[in-house]
This record gives sequence, structure tokens and C-alpha cells, in this order.
Amino acid sequence: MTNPETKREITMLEAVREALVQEMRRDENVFLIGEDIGVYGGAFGVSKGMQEEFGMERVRDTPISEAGIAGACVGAALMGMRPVGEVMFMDFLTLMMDQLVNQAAKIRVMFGGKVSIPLVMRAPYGSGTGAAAQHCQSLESWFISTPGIKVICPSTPYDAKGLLVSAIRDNNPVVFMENKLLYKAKGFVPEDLYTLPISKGDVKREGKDMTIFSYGVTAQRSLEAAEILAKEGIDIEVIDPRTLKPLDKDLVIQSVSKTGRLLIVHEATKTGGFAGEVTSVVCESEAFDRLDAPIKRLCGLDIPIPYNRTLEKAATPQVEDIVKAARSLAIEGR
Amino acid sequence: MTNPETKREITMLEAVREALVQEMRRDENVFLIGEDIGVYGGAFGVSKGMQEEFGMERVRDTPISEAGIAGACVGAALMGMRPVGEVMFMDFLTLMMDQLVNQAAKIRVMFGGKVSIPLVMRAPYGSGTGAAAQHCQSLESWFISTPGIKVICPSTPYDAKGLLVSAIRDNNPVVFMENKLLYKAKGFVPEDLYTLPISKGDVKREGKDMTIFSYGVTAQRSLEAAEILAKEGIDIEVIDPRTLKPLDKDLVIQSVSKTGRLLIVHEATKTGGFAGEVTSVVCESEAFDRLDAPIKRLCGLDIPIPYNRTLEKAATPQVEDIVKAARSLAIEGR
Amino acid sequence: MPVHTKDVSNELQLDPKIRKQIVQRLSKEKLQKMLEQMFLTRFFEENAEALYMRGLVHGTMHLSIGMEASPIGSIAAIRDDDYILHHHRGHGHTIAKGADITLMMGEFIGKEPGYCRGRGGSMHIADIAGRNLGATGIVGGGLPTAVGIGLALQMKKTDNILLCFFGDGATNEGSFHEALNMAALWKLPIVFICDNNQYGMSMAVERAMTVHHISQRAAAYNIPGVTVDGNDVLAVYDKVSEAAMRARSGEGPTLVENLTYRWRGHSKSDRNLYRTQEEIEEWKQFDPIIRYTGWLQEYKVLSEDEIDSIEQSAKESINKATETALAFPEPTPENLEAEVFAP
Amino acid sequence: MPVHTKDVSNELQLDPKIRKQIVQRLSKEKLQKMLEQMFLTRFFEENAEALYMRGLVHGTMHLSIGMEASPIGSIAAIRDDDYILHHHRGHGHTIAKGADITLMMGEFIGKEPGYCRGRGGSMHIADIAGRNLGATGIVGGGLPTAVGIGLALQMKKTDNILLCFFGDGATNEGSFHEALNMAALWKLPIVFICDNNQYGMSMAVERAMTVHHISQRAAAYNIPGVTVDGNDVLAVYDKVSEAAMRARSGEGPTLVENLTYRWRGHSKSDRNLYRTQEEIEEWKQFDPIIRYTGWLQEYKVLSEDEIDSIEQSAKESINKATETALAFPEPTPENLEAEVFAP
Ligand SMILES: Cc1ncc(C[n+]2csc(CCOP(=O)(O)OP(=O)(O)O)c2C)c(N)n1
Ligand SMILES: Cc1ncc(C[n+]2csc(CCOP(=O)(O)OP(=O)(O)O)c2C)c(N)n1
Ligand SMILES: [Mg+2]
Ligand SMILES: [Mg+2]
Repeated sequence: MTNPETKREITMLEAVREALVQEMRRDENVFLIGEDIGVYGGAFGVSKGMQEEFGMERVRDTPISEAGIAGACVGAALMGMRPVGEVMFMDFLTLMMDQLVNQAAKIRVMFGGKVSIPLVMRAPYGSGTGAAAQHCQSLESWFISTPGIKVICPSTPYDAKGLLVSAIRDNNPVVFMENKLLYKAKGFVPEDLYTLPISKGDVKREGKDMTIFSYGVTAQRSLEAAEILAKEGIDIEVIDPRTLKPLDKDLVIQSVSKTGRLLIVHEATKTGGFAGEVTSVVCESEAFDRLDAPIKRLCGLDIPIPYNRTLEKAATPQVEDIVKAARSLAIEGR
Repeated sequence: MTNPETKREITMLEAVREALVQEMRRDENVFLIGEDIGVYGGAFGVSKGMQEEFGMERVRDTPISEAGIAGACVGAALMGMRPVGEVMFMDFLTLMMDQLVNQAAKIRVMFGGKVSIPLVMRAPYGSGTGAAAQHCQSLESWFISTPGIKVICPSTPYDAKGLLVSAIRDNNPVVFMENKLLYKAKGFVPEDLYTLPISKGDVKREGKDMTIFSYGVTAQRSLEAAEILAKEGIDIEVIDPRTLKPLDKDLVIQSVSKTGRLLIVHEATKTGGFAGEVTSVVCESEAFDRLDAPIKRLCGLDIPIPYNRTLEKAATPQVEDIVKAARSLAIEGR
Repeated sequence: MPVHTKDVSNELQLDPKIRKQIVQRLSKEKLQKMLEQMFLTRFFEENAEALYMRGLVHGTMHLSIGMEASPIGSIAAIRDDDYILHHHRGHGHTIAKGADITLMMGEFIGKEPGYCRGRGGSMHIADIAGRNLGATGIVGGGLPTAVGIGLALQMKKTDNILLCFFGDGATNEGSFHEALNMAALWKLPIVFICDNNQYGMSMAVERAMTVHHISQRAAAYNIPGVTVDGNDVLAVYDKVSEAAMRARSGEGPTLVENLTYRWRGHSKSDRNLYRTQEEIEEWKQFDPIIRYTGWLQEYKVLSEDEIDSIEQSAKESINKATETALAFPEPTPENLEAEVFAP
Repeated sequence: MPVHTKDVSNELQLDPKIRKQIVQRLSKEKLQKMLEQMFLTRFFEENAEALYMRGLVHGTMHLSIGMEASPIGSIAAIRDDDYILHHHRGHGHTIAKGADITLMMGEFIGKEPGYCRGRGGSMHIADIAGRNLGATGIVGGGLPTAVGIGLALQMKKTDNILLCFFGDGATNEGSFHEALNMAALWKLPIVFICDNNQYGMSMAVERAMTVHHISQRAAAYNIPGVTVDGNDVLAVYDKVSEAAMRARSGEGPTLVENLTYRWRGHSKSDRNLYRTQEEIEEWKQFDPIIRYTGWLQEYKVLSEDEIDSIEQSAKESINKATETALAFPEPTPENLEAEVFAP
């Protein structure tokens, strides 16, 4: 795991804000746009205080008009600005799909490569806050299957800051997923501006008996599960792609080639989720022959997220579910 | 393959229309709604002549308001009607995502199972007509990953009629995909009203050396490829799930257990496409141990569909691509 | 100060003579029921808030304290067999449509016997049997759905109508535009009712749109648009009655804007930075319950004692409902996937 | 007969005195250029249609024959360094913004040297260097994008403006509403121009909305809305000039509705069942080119001979462009995935 050389601990939320603030100071083409991001600071408080420094133009509150926000980003990007949009909950990307998929993702190729669309859409995602079916989705697979869009999902404050800066500087549309439960998670983050490479995953824990591939909050849960299983003598490698698209296939292939076992864990629903893609990538690689057991998926249930806390927890993989699945995979095929 | 007992050949387009006409005669709760479906007959002519029989209320032209059309279907379904919406091109589902995903798919569970949403959204999809990036997409994976929605995609006129009738009678939201290039394809179709079971796939060609899993126009291309390879002594089984969600897993598992080889072919982009899901399903089943070679995917390129005919063809699997991929898979691992 | 504060205090106020006429047209029973519902809503939300503070509720919550006249006056104007569709701030609407407060509270706390079996929560309470077709958490998300409901009512040749509620912020969503256009075009039996509480979260109406009154947007669909003193339950009742008659007689939809104000924050995370304490206090002068009880006494419909006893009994009902609901069983996480598709 | 046919023939016609003033305000060069562009557009599309008939074009095509005055009059009203954004029926807009017709035709036929390297085709011609930011095939899809372009122009403190074009049908999309609201709110330097050709595919305007004039929808955003005789290139020029000045001076957007008519079917598959032949013929009486050449002669700007020679030379240019474009190389399908992401 990449270890930042700093002793400063901040939360993921602060890391995201710091990336925004520092990039906005550096490049006047960067601006924020979204609902209630000004004095309110955004639904989760990410941009709290930023309007004071950057003004109402560059931290721009909008009417409740998601298609309009997305369009504002596409158009501004077309003109050479670097807009960072905020969709209040990832679920509301449903209202931005035309602008993101039919416009942002396609304009470059459709216009013969003569223009680029450097925009970032920040999307808080995931369940665990009791906000029920319409405010808890993890919709990454829609964008992973859309040519022309990059998808990033950090699991630590360090990754969040470095990758958000890279996303802003990238010349393509990026959906930047932020897990709501991780906003309060702390980690070491350098104070200076830095970038992390897009499409480079990270080994969050080295191990030899099995690979767990995960991202976002389930990457953190996987690390917890790995510690528990370490006590049982199962040595798990946890890899975090950080960028879901384009995927760092080498990292997955190398890790699985080494461990011979792969468990893919994500919060998004299992059916049609990203885990299938990762499975295919491994099957199509040389790692396939090194598999000692079938690839397993541990993902969200195929249900709209329920409100009740117990049901909500049951809907996505928790630490104990990961422990159980990994423990059983460890002995399979032996 | 299920063989209808009839000698009447009609096109897929006529089969779809016949399903609509016969269901509308049978059940007055069924109605059509969409853009230019009246005198114009819809962009592809599916509902040509229907307004004459059923009137302007039950074959209802709408303003160009996709979210409105989807909402009209959701609301009418909530009231016990059985709306059949038409989105002119599948690409415009981007504008219906909130109504379909956040409302239609979730209302049942969100309201405690006390209501159901029986709607069908017919969606012409796919490339090959020179309509470029915004009119050629195959977006099934978005809906496959959405709990609460069923996805159907027929490859023959017979399947189209029987499945559309079942879709209309189903008590859930269904995205019904119709391949534009197949509209003119002919096949035997009984004149009487009949249903085909949702979530039951079909063996379109029996074979013992390899399974090709495909649907829509690529299922037809796979059959052509199988005939070509038969002459080379490669005996291919072509299975067509017909319903993509919920998937007939048994059919896939049985076929692959028998042949030991699986090639998944679809028009949608490879990355994040349905093929990954199918790969995972097989990996998680007993068929995994019967595999003689890794599972292979042959899918659309990760690009917005280009306008130029040559480029457009290169973007999705053609017969010769399938032949090549299947031929190479046939000898792998031997 | 938001643009509309003055409107309510001045020009929109009903002529007392007209208000008196409205009261005279209504039975004591009806007038009393409206008051009961206002109290029930107020106490339901105060209890809900208290439960939240005690950590007994997981998730979010949107309170409509101070806004009760809009849903209750509106729904008093329709028949029991008519329909409503509402939104995230929907406790008042649900009570007005005759919901069982115990099942409501059960849902709020996420219990199995709750209206949505604990799957929906505060933002999604629906009472399908009571023709309350539920609440969406997607701002503006109910508007296109309303078109379908209206269409079904029209196609089935019923004489029922739908009240479709949404906030001021929702009128900036594309869905508002598409829905109003379609409903106007097909003369659907819908009354579109905007609970204009001056803010969409932190966005004051005048920072989110350039028209002074949301009702002006009716012009784009050639339908009537009306702005009402939304803290006057009688004025709301009166204007929605007219619109309901129009809808029922096949003349099509009306856009009714009830000007009101939310006393509490948008949801739990709100620090109220976007408005002043004075503004909130000013609006509290227009408490719809106090105004209504004043008129009921003035027009001798109810005595102070009667009002007190209605208030007391509402408070007791809510307390009892809360107690019962807290004792309700939790849902269990078995077979969740099996309930997704209808048979 | 669609609702607007009479409008153009009667009330909307410019007072001849005003028309004369407009002509007098313009240089001969400018007036001649507008005529050239009208001819170029007409012949471009006639050639395109012929190529299509001969099977040389794969895909679809949307012709604007009969509608030339709207894009050409509008774009004549802005500066070369201003921007446009248009839609599926965008040949006239592209020519008016100064495109190279050979590269346009190359794109139409899908060749590598075409504007979009054969990737876009007729529906997506963009000439980024010429500040023509392209055409979307999603009805209404350009409107939200326009907000971002306007925002960038404003934030960069340029004095450039954007003309955003769309059809009558597009005004029923939610995106229209969101975009106009945001542009009005922030006083963006945009002129929204509706090429109202009476139909969205087969839907007559009056079957798709309840307002008589699309410009009435400006009321929902408190911005000026104006309906223009869209077959009078001078009237269009005049009204868009006013709106452009407003936009440029920071006063915000205007909604301009150019009433016009499409002579051809919507696209190739159209059997014209939704309108009568008489209606089409009636509108052909208002051919924007014939009307314009008439006035040019009447006001002695150009002689018949001069006009003929402009016509001839436009025809020749288009023929030559077609020939050249047909000989252009095809794109090759190598490394298509590599071009998706910008470096
Ligand atoms: C599509 C969508 N965008 C944003 C939100 C987040 N959100 C929830 S309520 C709200 C404010 C809504 O304002 P208004 O319509 O005026 O209703 P109010 O909350 O004032 O009752 C916002 C922005 C949402 N739930 N859905
Ligand atoms: C979102 C969307 N819906 C439907 C279509 C199909 N379609 C293409 S053009 C058109 C008619 C558009 O009408 P209008 O806006 O009046 O433009 P016109 O074609 O008349 O120039 C339709 C329905 C589309 N391309 N995009
Ligand atoms: Mg509000
Ligand atoms: Mg039109």
C-alpha cells in the first residue's frame, strides 16, 4: 500500500474538500456547481466554507435541475473550463444520464476527436444512512459500461485527494464516487497538492492465500475481515482498483496469479454488477489457469435498499459476511 | 429449439404488432403510449394502422417528453392499467431513468409490497442502421443491474410475439428490447394468441463442442456462424436466454456442463456488459469444473458507435468475427 | 427576506367576508376534522422529532411544522375516493388522506406492521388502500407519475381526481414541465399543488427562478394558475375546491401554489445558515393552527374549550400511536430478494 | 391546417417600411452573403437527398428545405467569434456559421476528411474551429449544454454570445425548462432560437402543447419571448439582432420563435400521413428564398442577373464539393478504442 509521508490525519470529507480548494486556487478554470453547495456546504458538508473563499460564481448553487447541472458541466467543459459538478446523491444521476452518456461521453468521438470534455461529476453513493431505496444506490456499473466515461471510487482519504486532483486534470468526463459512510473515515494525507495516477490500483494489504478485490466502503470492510482471518491463519491480499474504469487489469491478474483465489466484494447489486466484469477479466487472462478455486462474488442483494436498519445492513456485504465468504473460499478446491 | 406448429411466416415487426393487437383486443387495460405511434406508426412502423382500430386514446401519441411517457406508464400501472410504452430509440431511455429505476422498479418494495407496476417499455436497440452514436446503443446492462426490472430480448418473431404477450401480462416493469435489424427477419409464428415463459431460455441449435450464448441479432449471427463451422467439423450449441433478467441460469449451466466451452456474444460494449454476469454465473456453478477452456467474450467495442458503415460494422460482432472467435476457442485448452 | 413573506401578510390575505362565507358553507364536523388533522400532523411531527433526537430513528426526516394548512386544506377539498400523490415532506398529506397514525408511526420507525413494512420509512409513506399513492423522495419525481394516474382515471371514465403535491424546488425540474404540458394537453383530472415553503433546501425561491409566483408558470401550459395564502386552511380549501371541480368536470388541471413556510430545518443536517432567525420568527406569526383556531372561535364554530379538548385528544392519540408503534415487531431480513418481483 | 399557417400569411408579416429599413441598414455584401448561404443550403440538401436516393449514404438525414431563413437570418445577426449550438436538422446552421461545404459533404457521406472524420454523419456536424459547437441528435439535448457554454462565456468575461437552436418539439422536453430557467436566472449570454416548423415528426404543434405560440413559454422564466415570420430572413435577422444585443449586454436570454415549415418529410421514412399535400403547397408559397430574392430586387440590392449568377455559382460549389467529397478516403477501423479517451 502506498503510504503517504505525513503524520497529518484528516477525514475523507476533508481530503475531498482540500483537493477541490487546492485545485481551484491553482487553476481558475476549475469551478463547482451543484445544489446547495454554497452556504449549506452540500448535503454532506463537503464544500462547507468554500463559497467564502471562491465566491458565488465558482461555488455555484443551482436550482433543483440535475439535467441542467450536468449540461452546465458539459457545455463549460466544451469551452475549456474544468467544471466539477456535485449530484447530491448518486441516485439522481438517473436525471443526468442523457447529458452524461449521450453528450459528455460521446461528443469527443462523435465530433471526430476535435474536442474534449474535461468534467468531473462527484457522486456520493451507497447505503447505511437509512435513506431508503431512492437515496442509497451504487450505480457504477452503468458508467463502467459507457464508453467515454471514467469511473473512480477511492476508499481512503489519501486516495480521494490525489485521485480527485487527477480527475479534475483529466481531459475526459469522470464520475467520481464518494462513499457516504467513508466521509468520516480518517487517514494520513499530505498537505501539499499531489496527484495519484488514474487506472492504477493499489494493494491495500499483501497476502498469499487469497485475493479480495474491493473498493469504496467494502474495501475497508475487507481489510477488517482480513485482519480477523489473519488470526485464523488465512493470509489475504486486499486489492483496491481505485479506478473502476479503465481498470488496472494487471494488478488483478498479478494478484490472482499469486494467490490462486479471488473474492470480489462490492456494495452494488450482484446481478449485472462490476464483479462480473472483473471475473471475465481474470477468466480471459493467464491468471485463469492459476485459479485453485472458482472466482466468487459477494455483493449487494438484488433488492431496492430498505429503510429499516437491520434490513438495510442485510442488503450489502458487512465485515462478518466477508469473513464468512473468504473463510469458505479459502478451503474450496483444496 | 421450440418450433411453432404453423406454416405462416411473418416478420419480427409484424409479430410484435400482432402481440400488441391481440392483447389489446383481449384486455382493455392494455394501451400504447409513445411518440409518433399513431398515424406515423412509430419510427419503425410497429404500430402502423393500430390507431385506426383502437383509437387515439389507446394508441396515444405524446409530445416529445420521455420522462413524461415513462411516468404516464408508471402512474397508469399503479392504477391497475397495463401500459405499453414505446421509447423511439433505446438511447432515449437515458431520459426515463428516474421513472424506470427510482419509481417503477422500487415502488413495490418501497411501499411494502402492497402494489405492483405492470408496465412494458418497448425499446428498439442496436446498431447497423447508420444512425451514429446517439441512436445505436444497447443499454441492457443498466437494467440488468437494477433490482425490480425484467429485461427481455427476443431474437425470432416467434419468441417476440409470445414473450411480448407474457411481458404485458407480467405484474412487473419490463424493458422489452427489439433489435432494429431483426424487424425485417422472418419466422414461423402461430396466428393465435400464445405466451412464452419469461426467464426460460431456448436452445436455438444443439451442439456438443461449444456453447455460444447470445441474444438479439447476435444470436442470429451466431447461428450463421455455427453453420459455417459445422462444415469444419465444429459442432456448436447456440443458446438464447431470451430473458436477460431474471436469467435462466440452468440452461446456461447445463449447456456449458455438456460442451465444456463457452463463448458469450453480444452487441453491447464488452466492458461492463452482460457477458461478465454470465461468466460469473458459470464460474459460481458446477459447470466451472467442466470447463475445458476459459470462458470467452465477443462483444461490442468500447466506443460510441460511429456513423461510417465500415467503422460501424467493426464496432459490433459480425458473423465472421464469431466464426473466428469460436474457431479459436474450439482448439483452446485441447 | 424571501420574496413572498410580504405577500402572505398583505395582498394574499382573504377578505374576512369571504372567509366567513367559506366557513358557513362547511359543516361543523368538517371544520373540526380539519383542525384535528392539523393538530395530529403537528404532534406527529413533534413526536417524530423527539424520537429522532432520542436516537430511535435511523435515516432522515423532513418536517412540515408550520405548513399544515396546505396539505390539510387541499385534501379537505376532495372526496374520500379521490387520490393523492405526494413527496418527501408528506406527513400532513398522509394524515389528511385519513391514514392510521399508528401504522404511519410504525413506518416512521421502520417496523413490520408499518404502512410499508419498514421498507419505506418517513420519506415514502403510502396508504394504497386509502388512495394515498405514496411519496417519492425524488424531487419532482411524482409529477410524471401523476400524468399516468390522471390518464388512468380518465380512461376508466371515473369521476375521481388526483391531487399531486410537490415543493417549490420541484418546479425547476424538467419533470414538472413535461407533466404539466401533458396533463394540460389531455385535460387530465389533476390538481397540481405546490407547497411553496420559500426554500428548496437552502435555495430561496428567488435564487432559483425568475418569476415572482410559481403560479405564473401555468401560462406555459395555458391552464389556470393561482397563488393562495397557504397558511390559511380555509383559503386553501376554497381554491383547491374550485380547481378540483374544474378537474372533475373534465376541464383539465390547475396549478395551485400554496405560499407557506417551513419552521424547522430542511432535514436533520440543516444549520439554517441561509435564513435569519427573524425571518423564521416573522413567519411563526402566521401559524396556520393559531390562525385557524382564532377564526373558528371568531365565527363561533368551536369554543376555546372545545378546541383545547381537540388538541388534547390529538396529542393523546399521537402519544398512544407512538407507544404502540415502538412496541411493533421489527421486520426480518429473510428472503428479501423474493419480494422484489410481484407474482 | 396547423395553427400557425395563417399567422405567417397575415399578422406576422413585417410592415414593408420596416423591412426596407432593415435592408437599408445592411451592406450589399452582407445581404448577398445571406442569399448565397440560402442557396448553398438548399442545394446542399438537394444534393444530399440525391446521394441518399442513389444509395450512396448510409443512415438517416433530416432536411430543412423551406426553412433556410431561420438559421441563416439568425446567424447573420451575430459575430464570427460568437458561438452556435444546433441539432439534427442543422445543415443551414452549419453553412451559415461559415463551414467548408466540402468538409460538410465529406461528413455527410462519412469520409475521413469530413468534419467529424466520418464518425458523426449528417446529424452531428460540428465545426469546432468555426465556433459551431455541433449538433445533437437528442431532441432538446443541446439545451442544458447551452447553459454550460453560456456560463463559460460569462465566467471568462468575454463579450461573445451563443445562439442555441432547437425545434418546436424540443420545447416539450424537460431539458428545455431546466435550461431556460437557469439561463434566465444567471442572465447568460444566450439566444434560444426555436425553428418552429409546425411539427415534431408527425406531431403538429397544437397536438403537443396548449399554447398558441412557443414564445409564450418565455413567461415561465420572465424573459422576452418573440414570434417571428421565420420564412422572412430579414425579419429573423432583425429580431435575433435585438436578442443578441440583449444577450451581449448582460441582460440575459431571449426566446425567439421562428415560424417556418419543413417541405420534406421528417426523415427518409416519412410517408407524410399526418398532413395534407395542400398544406405543403400552401407553405411553398412562402419559400424563403423566393421571398428574399423578390425583396432584394424590389429594393434594388441585386438585379435578376446577379441573383441568377449567385444561384448558379452556389449550385456549382455544391456540385464540386460533392464530387470532391465522394473521392475522399474512407476512415479505417483500426484502433477505434484508442480514440475514445482524450490524452
Ligand atoms: C432529484 C432530486 N434532487 C435533489 C434531491 C435532494 N433534495 C431533497 S428535498 C430537496 C429540496 C426540495 O425542495 P422543495 O421541492 O421546495 O421541497 P421542500 O423540501 O421545500 O418541501 C432536495 C434538493 C432529491 N431528493 N431529488
Ligand atoms: C430525446 C429524443 N426523443 C425523440 C427523438 C426522435 N426524434 C428525432 S427528431 C424528432 C422530432 C423533433 O421535432 P422538432 O424538435 O420539432 O424538430 P424538427 O425535427 O421538426 O426539426 C424526434 C421525435 C430524438 N432524436 N430524441
Ligand atoms: Mg420548498
Ligand atoms: Mg419541428
